[in-house]
Amino acid sequence: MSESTGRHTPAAGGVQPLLELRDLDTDIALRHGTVHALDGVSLQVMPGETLGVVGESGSGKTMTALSIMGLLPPGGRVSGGQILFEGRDLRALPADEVRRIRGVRMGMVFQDPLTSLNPTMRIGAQVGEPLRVHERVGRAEARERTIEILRRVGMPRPERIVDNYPHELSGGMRQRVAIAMALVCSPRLLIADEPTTALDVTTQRQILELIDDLKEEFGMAVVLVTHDLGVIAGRADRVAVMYAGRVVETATTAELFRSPRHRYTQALMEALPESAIRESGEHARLYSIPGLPPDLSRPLTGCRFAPRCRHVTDECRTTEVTLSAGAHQHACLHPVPTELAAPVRLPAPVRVEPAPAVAAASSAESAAEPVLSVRNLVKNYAAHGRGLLRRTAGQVSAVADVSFDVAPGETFGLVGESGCGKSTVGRLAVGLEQPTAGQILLDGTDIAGLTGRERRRMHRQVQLMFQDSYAAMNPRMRVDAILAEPLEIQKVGGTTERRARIATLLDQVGLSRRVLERYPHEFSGGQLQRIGLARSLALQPRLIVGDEPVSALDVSIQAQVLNLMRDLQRELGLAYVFISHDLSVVDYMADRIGVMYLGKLVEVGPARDVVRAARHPYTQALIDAVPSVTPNAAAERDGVTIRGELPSALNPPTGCRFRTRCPLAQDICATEPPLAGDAHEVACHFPLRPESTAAAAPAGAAA
Amino acid sequence: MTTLSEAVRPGAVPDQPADAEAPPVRGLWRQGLVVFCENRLALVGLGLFVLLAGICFLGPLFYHTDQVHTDLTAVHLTPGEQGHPLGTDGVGYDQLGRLMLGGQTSIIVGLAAGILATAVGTIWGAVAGFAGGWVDSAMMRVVDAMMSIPSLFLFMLLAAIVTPSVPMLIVIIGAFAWLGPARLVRGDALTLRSREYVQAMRGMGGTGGRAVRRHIVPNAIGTVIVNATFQVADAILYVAYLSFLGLGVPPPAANWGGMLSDGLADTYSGHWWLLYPPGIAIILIVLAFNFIGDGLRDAFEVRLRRR
Amino acid sequence: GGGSGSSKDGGSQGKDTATVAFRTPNWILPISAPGFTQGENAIFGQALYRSLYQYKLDGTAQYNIDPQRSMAEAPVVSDGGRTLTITLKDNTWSDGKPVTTRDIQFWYDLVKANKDKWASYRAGGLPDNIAQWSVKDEKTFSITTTKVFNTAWFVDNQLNKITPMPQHAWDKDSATATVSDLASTPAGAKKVFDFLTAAAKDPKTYDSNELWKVTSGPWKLAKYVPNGEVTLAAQPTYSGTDKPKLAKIVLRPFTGDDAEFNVLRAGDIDYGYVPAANLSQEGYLKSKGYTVSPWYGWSVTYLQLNFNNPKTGVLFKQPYLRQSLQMLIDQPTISKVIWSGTAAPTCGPVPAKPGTNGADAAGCAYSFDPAKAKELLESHGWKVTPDGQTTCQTPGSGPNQCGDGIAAGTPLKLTVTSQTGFAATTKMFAEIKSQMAKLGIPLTIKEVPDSVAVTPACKPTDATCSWDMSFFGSQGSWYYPAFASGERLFATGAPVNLGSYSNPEADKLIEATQFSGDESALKAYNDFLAKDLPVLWMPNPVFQVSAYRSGLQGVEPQDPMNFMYFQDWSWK
Amino acid sequence: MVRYLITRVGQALVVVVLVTVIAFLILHLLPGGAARATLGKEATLEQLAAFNHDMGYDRPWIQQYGMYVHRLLRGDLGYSYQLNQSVVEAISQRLPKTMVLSLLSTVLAIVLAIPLGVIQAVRRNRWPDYAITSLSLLAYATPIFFLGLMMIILFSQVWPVLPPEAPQGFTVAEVLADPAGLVLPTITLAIVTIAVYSRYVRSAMVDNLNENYVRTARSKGLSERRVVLRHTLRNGLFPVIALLGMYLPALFSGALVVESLFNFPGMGHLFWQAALKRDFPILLGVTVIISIATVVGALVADLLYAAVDPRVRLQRSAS
Ligand SMILES: Nc1ncnc2c1ncn2[C@@H]1O[C@H](COP(=O)(O)OP(=O)(O)OP(=O)(O)O)[C@@H](O)[C@H]1O
Ligand SMILES: Nc1ncnc2c1ncn2[C@@H]1O[C@H](COP(=O)(O)OP(=O)(O)OP(=O)(O)O)[C@@H](O)[C@H]1O
Ligand SMILES: [Mg+2]
Ligand SMILES: [Mg+2]
Repeated sequence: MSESTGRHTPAAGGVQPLLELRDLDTDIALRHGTVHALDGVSLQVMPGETLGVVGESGSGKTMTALSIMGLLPPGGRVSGGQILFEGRDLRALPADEVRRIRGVRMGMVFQDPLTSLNPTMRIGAQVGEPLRVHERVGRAEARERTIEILRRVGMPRPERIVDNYPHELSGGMRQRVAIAMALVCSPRLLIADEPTTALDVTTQRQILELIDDLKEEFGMAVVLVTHDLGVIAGRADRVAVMYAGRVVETATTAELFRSPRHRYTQALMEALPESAIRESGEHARLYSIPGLPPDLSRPLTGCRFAPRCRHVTDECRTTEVTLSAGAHQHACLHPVPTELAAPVRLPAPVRVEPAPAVAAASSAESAAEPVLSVRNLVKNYAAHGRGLLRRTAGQVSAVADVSFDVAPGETFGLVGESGCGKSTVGRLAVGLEQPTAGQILLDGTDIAGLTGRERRRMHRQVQLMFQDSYAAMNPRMRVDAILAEPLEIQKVGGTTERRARIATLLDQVGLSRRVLERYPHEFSGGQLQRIGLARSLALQPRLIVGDEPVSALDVSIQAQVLNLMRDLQRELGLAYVFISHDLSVVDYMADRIGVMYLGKLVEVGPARDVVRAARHPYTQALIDAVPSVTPNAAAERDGVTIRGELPSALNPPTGCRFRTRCPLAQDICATEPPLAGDAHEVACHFPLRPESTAAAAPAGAAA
Repeated sequence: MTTLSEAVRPGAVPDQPADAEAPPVRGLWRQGLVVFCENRLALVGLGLFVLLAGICFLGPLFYHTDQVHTDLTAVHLTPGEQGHPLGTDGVGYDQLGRLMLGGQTSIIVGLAAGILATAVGTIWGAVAGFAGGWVDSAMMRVVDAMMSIPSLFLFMLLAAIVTPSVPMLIVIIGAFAWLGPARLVRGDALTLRSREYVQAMRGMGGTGGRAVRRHIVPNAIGTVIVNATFQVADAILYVAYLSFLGLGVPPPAANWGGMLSDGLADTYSGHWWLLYPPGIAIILIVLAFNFIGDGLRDAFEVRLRRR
Repeated sequence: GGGSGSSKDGGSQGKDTATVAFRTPNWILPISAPGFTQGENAIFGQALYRSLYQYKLDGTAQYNIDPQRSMAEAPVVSDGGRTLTITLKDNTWSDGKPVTTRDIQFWYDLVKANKDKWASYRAGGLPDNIAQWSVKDEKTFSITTTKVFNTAWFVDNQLNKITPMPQHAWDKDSATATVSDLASTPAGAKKVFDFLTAAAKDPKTYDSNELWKVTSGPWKLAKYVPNGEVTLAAQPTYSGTDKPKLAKIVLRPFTGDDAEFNVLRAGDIDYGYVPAANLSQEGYLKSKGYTVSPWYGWSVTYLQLNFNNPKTGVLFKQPYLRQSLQMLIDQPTISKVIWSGTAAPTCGPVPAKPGTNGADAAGCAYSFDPAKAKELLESHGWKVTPDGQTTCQTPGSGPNQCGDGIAAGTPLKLTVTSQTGFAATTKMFAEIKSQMAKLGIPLTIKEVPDSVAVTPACKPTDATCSWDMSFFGSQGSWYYPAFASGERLFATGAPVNLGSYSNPEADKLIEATQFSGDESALKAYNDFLAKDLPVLWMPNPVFQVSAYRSGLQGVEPQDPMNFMYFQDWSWK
Repeated sequence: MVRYLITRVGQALVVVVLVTVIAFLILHLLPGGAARATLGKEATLEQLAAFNHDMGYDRPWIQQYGMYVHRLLRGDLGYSYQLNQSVVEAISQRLPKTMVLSLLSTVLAIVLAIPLGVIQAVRRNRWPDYAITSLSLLAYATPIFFLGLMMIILFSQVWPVLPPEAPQGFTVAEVLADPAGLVLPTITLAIVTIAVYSRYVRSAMVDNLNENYVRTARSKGLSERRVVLRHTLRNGLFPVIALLGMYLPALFSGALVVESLFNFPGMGHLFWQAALKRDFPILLGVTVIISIATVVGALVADLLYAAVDPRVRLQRSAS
């Protein structure tokens, strides 16, 4: 969109930038010392432009946004530079003036829609508040305008919603409210800090599209902060890449993705699972950036990426590198040569290559006795009513009649929107909870019939790995105790043997022995995930159920963990059940994929088939919603779009549970479709494609 | 008395340190200590406590007084008279020596009763919280019932049943002050029970007993210790209230609360040294424990904070 | 109304009102019910319903009868002392009807038929000891007793209970019934009594119920709030000679000594008391225009010993041991220092004439003498270890031995159950404990709210018999009626003989005080018990230290038997 | 809602029943018994026996308990010999006084504690916070009887501006007609309460000020005042409502002391005197009434909480 339409090139003379940051420094004072969160950040945002800001966690994206808004956390202050908004330096203006600008001329949307709204104020009051405060409009008018703006952000029944409280809305609706609140005074600039990170892909797509539409409509500029390159690729005109408190590269989106110049940007892109698949068409190892970002509370010299860079020279460590001039700015002494930067081979949002033989092979393999076999699994939770007047009502159907097998050494991926029952399946599989009905067979034995001792032994076979390893480790135990715990519980070996086993484990996950006497809070997310993996491996299980094991990690770290998991699988012949909401990760990891919707398994099949030739409309919708690093791809998609909200699991729709949101739904869908098919099963009355070699079915997936 | 310990739950402290590279390797205890020391009031409290305890327990080694035999020829001597720095009381005991003796009782009763209450409450709350279901309901209804009777009432009745003596006071206060800790610990146990690390442990085949032993108790210990500090402060106050109500420890045992309430009668007699020193001593010691409790709360919270 | 109101009424001289710190009386019927015998009820009762005889102890009158206030002439004795003939003076009820023997007969009928519900009833006492009750005419009646009693005793300790009651208003069994002679039959008397008791158990109607409007006293009830303020107003139709001089007396209750004293200091009441610890405030109160005056009681104070305690009873049974314990109690010094001079040594069962015995214990059989106490113990085979534990070294019943039932090695170790809430008492026992410690007798002090309740008279086999010594004398252990005989305290099996003291010799002497006309019987009884120590004698505190506005006249002398005659009061 | 109410009321009933059992058991253990304490040392054994028989104290305690509950259900709390009043009468005479005192001091405490707590939270870890923390802990550490006495000495003796006792009127109207007399007792009782509440408000406010929604509010360009008062304070105050219900027993404990100090015979003083005199019917009656008040208070606070705070889900495990 950007380059091709020729709008708003940053250097375009005459047009004054709406927002310009010049050498912005932001410090956060801590108990001990100071974090230099931003160090000389310079950015420009032209009127009507979308600027994407990307970078790893801790790179200063949020601090940039908060500095602009003047909302730094306690202890934080802008210590140098200028924030020019419409030509005026916000730092030099009186506080009241800035406050007005913040309320009227700028708007901000925060990451977490769950906590960003005042829980005890009606939606109407919250959204209308800036009007009442800044424009001094009356109550009635404010209400009217609130309803209007809610309608514009696509809120269903806005007249009703204004009188609701935040907890009565779903995550997506809350985020719409947050956007409406930011837009109610028609600001010139909208800053969106990871507006969709907490949302499902399907909702994410809706919200991003909304922002795009509104931008057009209001003619405002947008600063879109995200760590997801895919999101940026689809939406931004220009991108700024941040690392360790600095902007290391800015360029138009197309330019950046076509030929990234900074070595960091390059590394980031290579770490994406998508690119691994793209490069080889095979499950190759991901490129992972070694090490961790620097500690910003220490004085740093030279290129901050130097310690982790493949192309580092001594010069990098000593020379302060500044952004180069021009339209494509970068701060790298050894940039990726333009000629070598082969244009990024854009992957198709949905793969259309022929299915390789592997799929068939793996399904043939599965003829062997499965490690885990789930048969007609049902789990209902007693439900409690919400709110004052809703009585206790029935049951939450978390898992409804799910069956699948996992062969030895296989990775079975489980995907689906939040709340569809993925975690519940995982917990049931490891015996943490009792199924309401159905069987779980481990190596052919039903775990329901086990006696106490057998049960304990059963726990050796299968281990759970958590999304948040920190939460899954007792903060008061040192790593040695944490790793020894499974051995103690299962009474494996004596003290010396245990110590030896722990040492082996650390080697396997690539951590040094020194970590043993540290506490969980002293580790980074990636390290913790390794420790969690080590703990899962301690008992030499045959199956590990990973419940979103990498969802909390940055791409670079994620790559490390994914590589590790794959290496271990090869070495130890492990089977994984890999739960994730991120299709591209599952696609990369899994041999076979199961797609869940509202407690039901709607589609199971070999990974490539499912991702490339989805048969269920829901699967297709999921795939379409995944943002891709192909710039502007989303806009051109015309695949299946899901409408509306996920129905409540309390009263799931009868028959096909997806029918309420399905574009293809017909009357017959009120009866339950069976899971049918051979290797690639689907539960749909109107499957998108017949089961066959996927290449034959390009429908709905225009490249 | 509803105590601060029950009423004020810790507020989260926001300034989380940066997500930095290699966090300084520091023991949990040391880190807690550092934070504790940063709380100036906590240090003041600790200093006060050490000072008062030192005076009470070590003082008599250097300052000898006869706290056994009365001397009716030397009653109500004003401070300074006949070598009594704080004068004498109504039966001729040296008031400074008496304060030291009374301080010993107050501190011992406070510590012992506070610890007893905390221990009983912790066990009760942990069992209820971990057992859950109707056991929990039944146990918590008992707590509710006892909490809805003003504690002073309970103490009064109990003190009327048994004859107050130092061990008895400890038991009485301990026997009824455990309700607060029981509630706290039960709440903690309930949340801890569903923590992911407990689930992880169960996923390895661990038992409920192990969960309590290795995970729930060690993690609830912070709450418990902080609460114990407030309990100690409250126990000292309770003794004072009981003395005021005429149910304190009889002579020659002395405690600050008793001395204070005895001193009340001397309000207008001009014998100010019988009223104000014990009053100030009691305020200081209770204040000290409250300050310490606040500091400990910060310390324990920081220890659990993620990076 | 409220506090500001009362402080306006009271606290101001020259007016016709006095505000008095006074616990709220809660019984109005002249026949007292168990549980309602507190002093405030007696004073309140006297103000509304005069008793037949009233007494004064200044020794001027025969049988201590107060000739002014009594409603009858002194009894005429005949029949060898068995018959007393009593003639009423001319008095009227507040409604103008005369007070006649019919009203006394009415009282007698009710008491006789309901004696077990009468607080003052003792088996063998009134009315059991009356053989014949005969009414001669409207003004004269005579009583013939079953035995010959010492007249002084009978007049002072039995006739004091008689209170004329308005038969013409009360002799009915419901509020709507008409007055008849219902009470003349036992069954009727029961009904009437129940009716009157029910009315008395409804204090909130005290100032409205028609029953209580007919009175014989100098005061009438103007306002009554249960557990609150009570206002007495002068009775205009009062027929006695001691006509009230003030128009109103406001009785104000307080929640405690401290509260009372704060208000007294603030000058909001006309008559109050100074709590023991605040006696040094006399000067301040005087400067605020108050007179501070101790109110001596016709009382003795003692420490009860439990002779029936299975362990220590044997010790108390040894006279030498009681003597040595008594010698450790420094009554004069305690009285002077701890009670600030508001107590005086008790030497025997008969109180010294109020206010006369100084702070010395000159008349006491055993004065404070720790050395002699020690010698006494040692000479009876005890090994005395000062500040340690004294034990019996030579058991046996010989003269130089510990005594019967005391084994070798028996420690001399005692516990006293005392009262909480009295600073002076606490100090007193601290002193006694200190003295005992010097002789190696560890004394444990247990303070309880109600020592009488937890130290009942008991048999050695009772579980409750584990107490050693009991003290309930912070305000005096025992207040006598006008005749200070000991039949209720020290006679074998007497009701208030909590320690089960029993001595045939003492019993004989006590009986003599009751039944012989011998003037010296009382002295003989006193002398014997003063020496034999049925209890340990303790400093006897004053009833209270009163503080009243100096302008308030007629408060003195304060009646040792704890009556208050508000009618004598007036403003200067 | 209805279900929730039923469960909560059911729990409340269980609690009240438990209270009566506990109180009964404790009283059963009281040595000395009521008879002697009531009738005095002169009472004869027959009189004691008659009294015990009248009051039913000679029966097995289970039976006594049964009788008590039976009468309780008819609203009959028994009769106090000590006072010559029925317990219901005695309590209804004193309850208004205690209620006036508690209510006034609670209102005062809340009115002062909220701003104090807010100031502390907003100026967290700076001198106003330290100062208020120290002062409120100082207030908390001072035994209330000492505090009350100091008040009297200061304001009615050294500097005699206020009366040393509470109003002596008998009805609520009479009591309220003498506001000067109410000042000292109300303040004394309030001071400790302020300490507890302000600490509580502070911690609730600190929690809330760190919530994301506060940042959102600021991003709307609202003034700091509006952010604190309109957004944070409301949410910070909800837990205080819950505290109010729970704080009732403590308030009564404090009232006990204040009442006797300021010559204001209310429920607390009634209980104290009854405890000293073994007045069982009063002891039981007061305990039952206060526990009912507490249970009802907690229930009302819960419902109120649920009503004002839209977040509260009623199924939140009740206890
Ligand atoms: N409240 C705070 N106190 C101290 N340091 C902070 C605070 N918030 C952020 N930081 C530090 O400031 C730096 C920049 O953080 P920032 O939140 O801007 O990163 P980010 O790019 O938004 O990361 P994420 O993707 O995790 O949101 C980091 O080093 C971070 O640790
Ligand atoms: N313990 C429980 N009690 C009641 N309902 C539950 C419980 N655990 C899960 N549920 C419900 O079951 C359904 C499935 O939850 P589950 O956690 O398995 O979903 P998920 O797919 O893992 O979602 P997410 O991606 O958010 O982790 C949800 O509706 C959830 O509310
Ligand atoms: Mg961020
Ligand atoms: Mg999940």
